[in-house]
Amino acid sequence: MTAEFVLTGASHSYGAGICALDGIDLTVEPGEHVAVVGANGSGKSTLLKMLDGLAFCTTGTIATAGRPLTEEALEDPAFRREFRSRVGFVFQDADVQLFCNTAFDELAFGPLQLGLDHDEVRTRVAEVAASLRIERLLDRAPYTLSGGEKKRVAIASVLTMRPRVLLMDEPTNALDPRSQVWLLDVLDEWKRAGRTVVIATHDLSAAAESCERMIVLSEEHRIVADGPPEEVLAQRDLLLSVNLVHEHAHRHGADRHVHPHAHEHEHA
Amino acid sequence: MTAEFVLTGASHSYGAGICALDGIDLTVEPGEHVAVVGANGSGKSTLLKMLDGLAFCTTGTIATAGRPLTEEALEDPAFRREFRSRVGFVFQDADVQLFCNTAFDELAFGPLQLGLDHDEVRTRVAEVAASLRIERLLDRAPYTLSGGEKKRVAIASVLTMRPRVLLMDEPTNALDPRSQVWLLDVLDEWKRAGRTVVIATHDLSAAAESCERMIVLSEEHRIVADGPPEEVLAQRDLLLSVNLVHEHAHRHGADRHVHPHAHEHEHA
Amino acid sequence: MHIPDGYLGPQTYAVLDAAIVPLWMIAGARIRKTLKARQVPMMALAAAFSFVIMMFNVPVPGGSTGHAVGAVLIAILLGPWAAVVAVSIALVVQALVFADGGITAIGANVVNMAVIMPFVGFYLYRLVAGDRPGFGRRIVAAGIGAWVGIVAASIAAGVEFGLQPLLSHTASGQPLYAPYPLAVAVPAMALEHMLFFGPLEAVVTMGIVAVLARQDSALLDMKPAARPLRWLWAALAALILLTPIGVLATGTAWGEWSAAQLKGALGYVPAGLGRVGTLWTASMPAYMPPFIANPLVGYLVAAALGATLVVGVAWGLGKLLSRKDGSTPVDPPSARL
Amino acid sequence: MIPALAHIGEAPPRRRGSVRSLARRTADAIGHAVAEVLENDELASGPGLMQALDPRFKLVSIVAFAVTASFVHSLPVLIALVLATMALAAASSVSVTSFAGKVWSSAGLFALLVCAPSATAWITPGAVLVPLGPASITAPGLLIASRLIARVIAGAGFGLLVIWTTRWTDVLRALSSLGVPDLVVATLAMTQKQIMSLLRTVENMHLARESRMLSTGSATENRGWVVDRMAFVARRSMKTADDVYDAMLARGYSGAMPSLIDLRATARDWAWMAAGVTACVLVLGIDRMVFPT
Ligand SMILES: Nc1ncnc2c1ncn2[C@@H]1O[C@H](COP(=O)(O)OP(=O)(O)OP(=O)(O)O)[C@@H](O)[C@H]1O
Ligand SMILES: Nc1ncnc2c1ncn2[C@@H]1O[C@H](COP(=O)(O)OP(=O)(O)OP(=O)(O)O)[C@@H](O)[C@H]1O
Ligand SMILES: [Mg+2]
Ligand SMILES: [Mg+2]
Repeated sequence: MTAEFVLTGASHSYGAGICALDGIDLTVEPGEHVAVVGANGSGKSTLLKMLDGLAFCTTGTIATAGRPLTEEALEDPAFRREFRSRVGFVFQDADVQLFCNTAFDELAFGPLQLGLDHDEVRTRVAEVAASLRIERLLDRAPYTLSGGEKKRVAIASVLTMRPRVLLMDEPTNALDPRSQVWLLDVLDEWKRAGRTVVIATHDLSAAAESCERMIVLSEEHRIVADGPPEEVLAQRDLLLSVNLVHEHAHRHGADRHVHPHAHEHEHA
Repeated sequence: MTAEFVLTGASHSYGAGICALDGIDLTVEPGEHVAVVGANGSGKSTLLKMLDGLAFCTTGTIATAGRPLTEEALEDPAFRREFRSRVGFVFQDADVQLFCNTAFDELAFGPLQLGLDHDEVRTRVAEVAASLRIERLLDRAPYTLSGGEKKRVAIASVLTMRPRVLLMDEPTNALDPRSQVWLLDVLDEWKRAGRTVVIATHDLSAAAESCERMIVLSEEHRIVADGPPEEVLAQRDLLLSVNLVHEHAHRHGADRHVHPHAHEHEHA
Repeated sequence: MHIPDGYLGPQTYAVLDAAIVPLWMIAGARIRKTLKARQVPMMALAAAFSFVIMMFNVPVPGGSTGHAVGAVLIAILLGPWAAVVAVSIALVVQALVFADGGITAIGANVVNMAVIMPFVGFYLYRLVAGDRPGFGRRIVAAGIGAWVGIVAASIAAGVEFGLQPLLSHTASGQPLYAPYPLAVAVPAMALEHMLFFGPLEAVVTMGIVAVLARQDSALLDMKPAARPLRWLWAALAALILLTPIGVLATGTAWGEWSAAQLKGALGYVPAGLGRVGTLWTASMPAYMPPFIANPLVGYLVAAALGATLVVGVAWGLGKLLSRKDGSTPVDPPSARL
Repeated sequence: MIPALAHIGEAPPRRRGSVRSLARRTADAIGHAVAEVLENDELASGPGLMQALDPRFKLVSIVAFAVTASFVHSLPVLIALVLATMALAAASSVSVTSFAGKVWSSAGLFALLVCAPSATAWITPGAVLVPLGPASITAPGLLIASRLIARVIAGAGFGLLVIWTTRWTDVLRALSSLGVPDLVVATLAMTQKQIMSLLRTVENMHLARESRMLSTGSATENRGWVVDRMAFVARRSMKTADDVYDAMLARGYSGAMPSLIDLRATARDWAWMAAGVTACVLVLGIDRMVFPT
């Protein structure tokens, strides 16, 4: 089976010498669930954009399912169709991802592009809307929704395409706790179904729970760790050196669950 | 001492009968740290906007430091000056909050408004930038920053004004774990210094740690619980009924730390 | 300057409505080439921008506020053909969503604000800015382009109005549509825009260009000079030349009009919609005294301007065309759009 | 200037000498405008004669009405057209007073101002009806002015009615099934979305500034700020357009914008059509036969 994604020495700069990724070597196998973590600005979003064929290598190469993933390759309609229906992408910023006039159109956009017939589209939209509890928002324009409602619509709009590979950039951001749990449940389901997931996140404990592999990006935009989450998160010095966690973390904070049971209620 | 904010029967609708807050009665005392939690779309952001005098009551009243907080009241230059320099607001969406051409201008905007002399402004900006590790971003345009970098600039732009009251809408969103811990540390410091904080968040455990009072908004946009976080979070049925948490929460999810030590490594 | 339904007779609007179809097709083909696949979001954005720019209220001295159209600015940033499409879309959306501007008058509005204004403004900008890199000159050029652009558009609207009494009247000579002759309509429109909206447009355009020059000068790279169509300029010249002919045709002794008459006629400025009242009371005295007192002067200014415009544009056009395509400093069109 | 937004800058009722900040006013007005569009959607999805019609038929009627009105010369027929728009409004659960108010404030008042001089002896000499010295209103003048005003408000009224009773998404669907190219419809669709999100951006920018502004700012300051902000919006928009395009690509956008068009003309629509054609013929017939000019 060919790898889902193969990156060799992939780098990306946003003009003017702003480097966002530097010499990334990475292979993602089909069915893998990979978490990408790193300090703000380390290049997680850029990496996902490259995997989705929205940003391209300044140097290095990237291939998907055995084919190079370049701007030219995507001009081939057959490849483009195959790639876009196989890979779905949830943007970090839901606002830019929502470009239709109503939430319903948003959810229907992908399936319509896939050329599904209208009844099928309607069924899919209804199904996904129900599972994300956004039925009553379907007639609303995305710009009148609250932050979390927008995020839910953005996630739903990708789920209606049923992609085999899912790239998600901080999907739990802005979601309420209940929806966060729902999303982690969905990830579990996908793992069983053999779908591939690459997720960029700051929630280290959720990442550890839902993924079997964790990649750490340094502030110099390189991969500095790659392995099972327990192993990666155990390298406390490394995490400190890339400014991902804080020395106080034991007292409280988002990474306090790296050692979740080492202290008893000292923060209560 | 007069209360910082007093809301009586405050409601807000976004035209067309989209109700966002319904009959809120709430008093915030100076020095209190209050967490506002609720499902997506329950009205947290709207509440904070009303406290900051950016949205106004459709019905009901709202007062700050003993004075009514209305559109007309804010037309009085003296009151406006006092209010705007006393109260700072971090928006949920950093993108919309940033309106200057560079991050530096963004941080300097508030202090310049305060009429501080230029050296003082520069000192403040440098100080805050250092504590948020955004020095090397100061020359960049806000819209070219990564999601978390934007959020940091947004927070920094409010901190440079040193407001006595801070309204923060999901401030830890998009921040990396280290910055999240840093923010919680800052909140602790403020508590000691007697500053007032109202924070809308989905991170129940962080809210429980940093605030001594928690308010729950229902999906019908009303306050359904108000009290110390431990007590509020113990009312599991209530939280379930407002769709804030999920029945699976014990297995994993964002509110799993409500009972942080009840299970041993089952998610590892 | 949005002309509603009812002011223009069928002969006028039918011609203009028909004229915009080929114009749109040409514009569409041009931007398809330069913008490729990005055209949908980019054009939508430019249209939205031109729409929103009309909503920024700029305080003007005298206690009133006004707003700009932005067509020349868009032409400077994206090229004139893109401006044609973007402003046209903004106008169509305004007509269909906000009932602003008539259905039958779409052609007239598009010709005035989405064709004449960006083309006149853009080529004047290029002419004045020259190829030299100095931004100071570019800013001045943008201001001149914007001012002349909007004034040219207003003159066109004035001509359209002024032709109505000639084209449609009852047996007894009563006008059926817009009632004022060219001699009133054209100077009225032109004056209002020369003195009030023109300067505003220029200030806004210059302001934005100045900010961009300081912060993001790449956006100001000269756009490829889409070769303008000769007939377009011929048509424009004809429109402007029609003005004095119209005066002769109506044969009114218009030098005898009172200031009050002209003042009434000046109400012909749909752009000042809903604001007309305050405008007169607040800003009129500050702006108009020397001109308003003597409409003859006003008209002469308009006519002189029109003539200068035609000559200037023709000269600029000649200059541009005589230059070989490749020698114009352009960035690859696809580089940014 | 957009009638729906005509209060921008004018601002909601403003006390004399009040110093509401420009930012506040603009933010309000824009928020108000957005709310108005939203309310429109609510009205358009409600019950009523016009609401129930197929949007394609409505689009055709709006053109037919405007063209017919433009050929009518006699005042009585034009007044009948105005009354007809009011009757249609009443049949479409639109409050006739708010409808008339809107039509007058957006088009009528302006037409009145424009036409006023032509009703007087300055412009149109003739039999004096109301002697006011040089501003005397003459009979032919009054006729000329009334004719124009009636035609303008009839056209604006019908247009407004169709807009009020049709959702924007339905307008787009209608355009697309009437054969307007996909690309154009897609661009129109996105323009409306971009307008709304730009408005939101502008509104939020104003709010964000408001929340950190200690004073309302001088006119000069505000002017500088507004111009600066327009440049900022221009630059940021370019980036947003790129991001949005990426988002479209990511979901398989390939140049076409298929949509779930489900427009089915019913007997009611055809009846409307037949009635409309008859009405147009009648109107023009009466205009030319009964009231020759
Ligand atoms: N600009 C707007 N126009 C119309 N409705 C709005 C607007 N903003 C918010 N709403 C609606 O008001 C309600 C409350 O929104 P608000 O943003 O206050 O929720 P929230 O509690 O902050 O949600 P989240 O957790 O998703 O940020 C929601 O139902 C939302 O859809
Ligand atoms: N459009 C852009 N133009 C210029 N520089 C950019 C742009 N987008 C991102 N960058 C820069 O590239 C680097 C990587 O950004 P990226 O968005 O990939 O970070 P990230 O890891 O996703 O961060 P975050 O956790 O904050 O979302 C950052 O230094 C950022 O400032
Ligand atoms: Mg990111
Ligand atoms: Mg919110």
